[in-house]
Amino acid sequence: MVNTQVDLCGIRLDNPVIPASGTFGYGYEFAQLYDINILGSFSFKGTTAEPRFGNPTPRIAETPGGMLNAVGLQNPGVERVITEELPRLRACFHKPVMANISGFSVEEYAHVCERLDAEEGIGWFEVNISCPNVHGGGMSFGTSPEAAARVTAAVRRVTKKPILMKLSPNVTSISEIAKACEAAGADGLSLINTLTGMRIDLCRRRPVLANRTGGLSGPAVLPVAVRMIYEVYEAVKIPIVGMGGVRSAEDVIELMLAGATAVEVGAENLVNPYACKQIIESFEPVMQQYGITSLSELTGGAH
Amino acid sequence: MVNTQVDLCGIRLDNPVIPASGTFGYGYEFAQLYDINILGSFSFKGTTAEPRFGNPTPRIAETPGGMLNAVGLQNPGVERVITEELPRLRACFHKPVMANISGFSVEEYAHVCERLDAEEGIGWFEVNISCPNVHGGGMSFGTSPEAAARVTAAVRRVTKKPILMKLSPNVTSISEIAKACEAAGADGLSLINTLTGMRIDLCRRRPVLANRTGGLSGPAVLPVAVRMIYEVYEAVKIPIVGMGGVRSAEDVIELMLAGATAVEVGAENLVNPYACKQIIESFEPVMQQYGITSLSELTGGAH
Amino acid sequence: MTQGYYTVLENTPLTDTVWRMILKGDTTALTAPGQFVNLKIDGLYLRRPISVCDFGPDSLTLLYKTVGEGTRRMTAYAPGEKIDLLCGLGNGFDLSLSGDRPLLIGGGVGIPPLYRLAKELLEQGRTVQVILGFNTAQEIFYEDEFRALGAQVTIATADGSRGVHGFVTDAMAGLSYTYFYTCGPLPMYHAIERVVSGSGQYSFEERMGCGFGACMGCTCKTKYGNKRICKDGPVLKREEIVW
Amino acid sequence: MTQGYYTVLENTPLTDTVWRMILKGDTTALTAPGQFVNLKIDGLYLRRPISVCDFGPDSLTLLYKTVGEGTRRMTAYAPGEKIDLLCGLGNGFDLSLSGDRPLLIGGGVGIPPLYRLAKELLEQGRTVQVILGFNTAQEIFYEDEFRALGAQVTIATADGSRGVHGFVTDAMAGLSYTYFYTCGPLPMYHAIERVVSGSGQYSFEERMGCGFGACMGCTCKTKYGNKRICKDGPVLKREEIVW
Ligand SMILES: Cc1cc2nc3c(=O)[nH]c(=O)nc-3n(C[C@H](O)[C@H](O)[C@H](O)COP(=O)(O)OP(=O)(O)OC[C@H]3O[C@@H](n4cnc5c(N)ncnc54)[C@H](O)[C@@H]3O)c2cc1C
Ligand SMILES: Cc1cc2nc3c(=O)[nH]c(=O)nc-3n(C[C@H](O)[C@H](O)[C@H](O)COP(=O)(O)OP(=O)(O)OC[C@H]3O[C@@H](n4cnc5c(N)ncnc54)[C@H](O)[C@@H]3O)c2cc1C
Ligand SMILES: Cc1cc2nc3c(=O)[nH]c(=O)nc-3n(C[C@H](O)[C@H](O)[C@H](O)COP(=O)(O)O)c2cc1C
Ligand SMILES: Cc1cc2nc3c(=O)[nH]c(=O)nc-3n(C[C@H](O)[C@H](O)[C@H](O)COP(=O)(O)O)c2cc1C
Ligand code: FES
Ligand code: FES
Repeated sequence: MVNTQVDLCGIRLDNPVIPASGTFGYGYEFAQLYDINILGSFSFKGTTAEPRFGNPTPRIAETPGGMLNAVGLQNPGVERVITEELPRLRACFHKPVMANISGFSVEEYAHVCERLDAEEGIGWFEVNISCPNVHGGGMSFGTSPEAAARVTAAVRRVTKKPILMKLSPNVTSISEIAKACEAAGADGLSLINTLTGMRIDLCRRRPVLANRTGGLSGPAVLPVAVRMIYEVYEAVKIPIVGMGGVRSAEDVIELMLAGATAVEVGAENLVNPYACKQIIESFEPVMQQYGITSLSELTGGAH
Repeated sequence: MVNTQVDLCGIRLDNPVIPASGTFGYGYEFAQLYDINILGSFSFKGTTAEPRFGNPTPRIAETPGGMLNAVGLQNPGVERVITEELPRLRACFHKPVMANISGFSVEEYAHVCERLDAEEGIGWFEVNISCPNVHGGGMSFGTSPEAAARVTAAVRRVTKKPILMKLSPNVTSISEIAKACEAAGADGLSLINTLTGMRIDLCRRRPVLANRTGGLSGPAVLPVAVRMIYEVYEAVKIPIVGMGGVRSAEDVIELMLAGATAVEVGAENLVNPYACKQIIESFEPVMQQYGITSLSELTGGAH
Repeated sequence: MTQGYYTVLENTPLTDTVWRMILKGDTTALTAPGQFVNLKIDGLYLRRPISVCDFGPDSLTLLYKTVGEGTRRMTAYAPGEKIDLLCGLGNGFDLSLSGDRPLLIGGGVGIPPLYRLAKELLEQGRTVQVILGFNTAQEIFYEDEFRALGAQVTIATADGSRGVHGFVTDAMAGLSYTYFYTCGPLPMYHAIERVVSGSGQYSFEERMGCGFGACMGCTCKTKYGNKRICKDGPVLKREEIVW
Repeated sequence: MTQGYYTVLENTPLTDTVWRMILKGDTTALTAPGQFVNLKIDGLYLRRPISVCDFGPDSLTLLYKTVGEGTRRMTAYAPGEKIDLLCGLGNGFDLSLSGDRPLLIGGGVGIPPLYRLAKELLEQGRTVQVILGFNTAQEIFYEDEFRALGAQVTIATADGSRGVHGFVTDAMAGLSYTYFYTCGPLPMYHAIERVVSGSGQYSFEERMGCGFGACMGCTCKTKYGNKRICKDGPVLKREEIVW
């Protein structure tokens, strides 16, 4: 018997596999395919204060070994998430869930967090700071250590639950941002969000995406994720939830060796809806192959 | 008949295809396979003042849809490049070539440029500012607008030939660096260099590369390249040599529509040594398919 | 929705650019004409959505046009090879509203899902009128197959090389119908909206991340709120569409 | 070097992990035993270098061990399928220095290139002694093939399940030879260096970007300057090696 349990900010997970925000909805689509309670946890679709339609379509483009998305944080807004989505979610998922929240101002982050804080079943907040800061010239909160720290501190004030700050890879030094979040009270870090990318339609001679740019994810970004997790692991003491291009149990182990405590699976859920189930089921043989008895011992093992 | 000619800083190229520095050596290996004079030009291996062995091996790792390299600027040093490599290069390539130069201090860049400036057959300098700055705490010259401008200005002082500053994608805002280079006297920009990445060997539980991190290139990075070229095209007036993941005539056209005047092909030369030849030969049918009569008209067409 | 590996039984060109692929495998997830499958093609990351043209207890037919890398690679699959498929995606057409004389309007590769629709409507005893629009006579496919079902088929070609000279809307003039169903390109829909009378259903296309409702990649606005083309569509009723 | 699409004639397992693939195609670029090919495997970006075990006018034999994704995928190629190959890479062994009684020492999947080397040395009338080292008897391959050539074969197994109990160096004790050629893992080379007498050639492995000298991915230091394992190697002479 192998041991797949990990501890993330004091909450024990049966295994480190967590579907990534935006690729698993609120869980129902997948709950129709398999019992999603086999998951370590899951991170629900990024929630904002107001309902958002998101960006115009096309929102999706294919890239070599990956995809671009410019969904633009479509979500029903925090109030309807509380009244409609969470009750349905609780019916199909019985473990602590990760509440992924977003905002376009520091106040919005704090407001969304505060509204969700009392909700049953929320284990962690995963605070996506890749959104453009409307009060800060449109640069994303995640690209400046100061802005990242301000969001962290604001969220910290309104919840006692563990806060994971979700970092953008589109920066010169991700460990600087990571350190700023740690200093401002983050309990952990989630990385990486998507890399900004673009595809151009040769027929129309225009960007494929209506939003022009989109976020790159999928296997193509795996080496960037490994590098950033490795780098951040050396810069901070708080745990890291790693993600970026994960498709297999081997990829999960690679991110854990780089420094991740748990691992999210994003785009792969979209092209292989059974991805997380298959990863979880293959832990035993893959761990045996590499002589691993307990996954939790892997974290940071490559340093 | 289709027209594939482009003009790069006043020098006319028969077509926009330029093998990227570090993936074409000094041309001989490829000259044995086909007449490399069909190329628009080519950028030779990064040259430094002193001979460099580069990094210990392993220097290469595979990634999904791409590769990492940590060659570490192995080269015989500028003096032997002048006495040994350039004479051999001239024997097999009769067009202006791009001299890719590197340095670990501002003085080194200027010195290498100055030594090569008088050499026959050099059309442009392509100044790789992704190397760590030994006098600047190890951060690469390419990650700070000031450092990038200092290198540009130093090289500008020692040559009248066109200077293309080669930008790193590992930055929060590539257009800021681009603008700094333009203001300091660059005639053009080359982008993108490799994204920093890492792979971990699950058996050894250590990074695959002896240098731990390496530069990601190949198809996986194409959407990042398109996005950065598109962004820089809107920020500067000087021409852009685009690169990153190019494998086909369609990819060349995509980078040109994003804003490139000419396009380099890197990693693909390594896995398909006939890549550049095949791209050049397929321009005519591909241009006809998309109703393009002249490649040079494409530059920036997606804006 | 089910996921499985389907075996290619046939993969042949019908015209210069349109191919037919017949696959063997589980079709229990197919509940209505107008649903689609999402195919995983070796070497490409995203799946490719293709409408189900027809299906039996353990096989299904796709008609696809080669427009890019994915559909080009599809032509390389030989009988006996296997393809990873998500089957039974989308809502499909609602047949209950058809009335006695439904009109089916298909443009180019919008035609495939109408074949199964015509078949089921005819089985229900409806009088099915079908207009199939193409650019030229050379591009025509499945005319005979629709006729063989017993449908009343009108062909329209943009260049006049066969049938009505013009667009599907030119062929609609003077027809009487109780309801309409259509699948084709967006410009065709705009043209139909200008001339069509009564109620009907439109099938939409959108670039998809997942095809089963998880990613919000394909959302459109309707009069009754946001809908995902892949899950709440691809078929929308005329009344709810925001053009 | 040549590039081409080679047709799989045979692809079968010899042991639990070692497979033989025979390919049909142009072998004119092969000029010496010890050269290698670089294979493009569908779905992977970098090519995989594999030594040529033997070749004829229009076919070549590779023996490969399944160690990772690429070599695992290689096992899926069926006869008739085609593989994109760069052929005739590397310098190969220099036979002119062999003397009358060369010793060939192979460890695991270092053995394949020694087969062709033994064949050519025997054709030149040399007395060829071969030591083949394996972990266990189950892993043994090509023993009979070497014997059939007329070589004097000694087997060594680490667990003693066949032949000499121990490493190739244990089997070397007492042998007299004019020169040596070896291919195998680095620890084996270190062991050989401690006991071997006289001159010889070692074949090296390194992770490769290109395999034909363009990327400087595989450089090593030698007493006579930097060498690229893929182009100036993989075979280095004992005299030049910096351990
Ligand atoms: C519900 C639905 C049903 C469809 N049914 C059919 C059918 O029966 N027959 C048929 O020939 N085509 C059909 N299409 C269109 C078909 O999906 C595209 O032609 C196909 O995806 C193009 O892939 P490609 O790789 O060849 O083109 P590329 O342009 O290389 O594809 C690049 C990306 O864009 C997407 N894409 C390109 N065109 C479309 C499009 N029109 N709609 C959605 N995504 C697109 C691709 O899926 C891929 O992700 C349908 C589309 C949808 C959404
Ligand atoms: C000149 C030369 C000749 C060789 N001849 C043979 C042979 O005849 N038979 C045989 O079984 N093997 C041989 N090898 C080793 C063979 O190249 C590797 O086993 C193979 O590349 C592993 O690929 P993979 O995808 O299965 O493993 P992975 O570990 O998944 O490969 C990942 C990457 O690392 C590289 N890599 C992994 N192991 C090695 C290695 N040992 N040497 C070089 N690159 C490696 C791969 O090429 C790939 O780029 C030779 C290697 C070299 C350099
Ligand atoms: C369609 C889609 C929607 C996403 N939406 C969100 C989101 O709402 N909030 C968020 O923090 N990340 C979002 N992400 C980013 C993922 O959670 C994840 O960080 C990223 O995709 C990298 O992982 P991957 O390579 O496994 O996909 C989204 C990604 C995709 C593909
Ligand atoms: C093996 C290798 C060596 C490289 N060496 C250099 C170099 O010496 N100087 C330089 O400016 N860029 C170097 N590069 C970067 C390429 O020139 C190019 O910018 C990058 O690889 C992106 O293009 P690609 O995706 O087509 O490979 C190297 C890339 C590779 C793969
Ligand atoms: S394509 Fe993912 S929700 Fe429709
Ligand atoms: S592998 Fe490229 S030079 Fe040897």
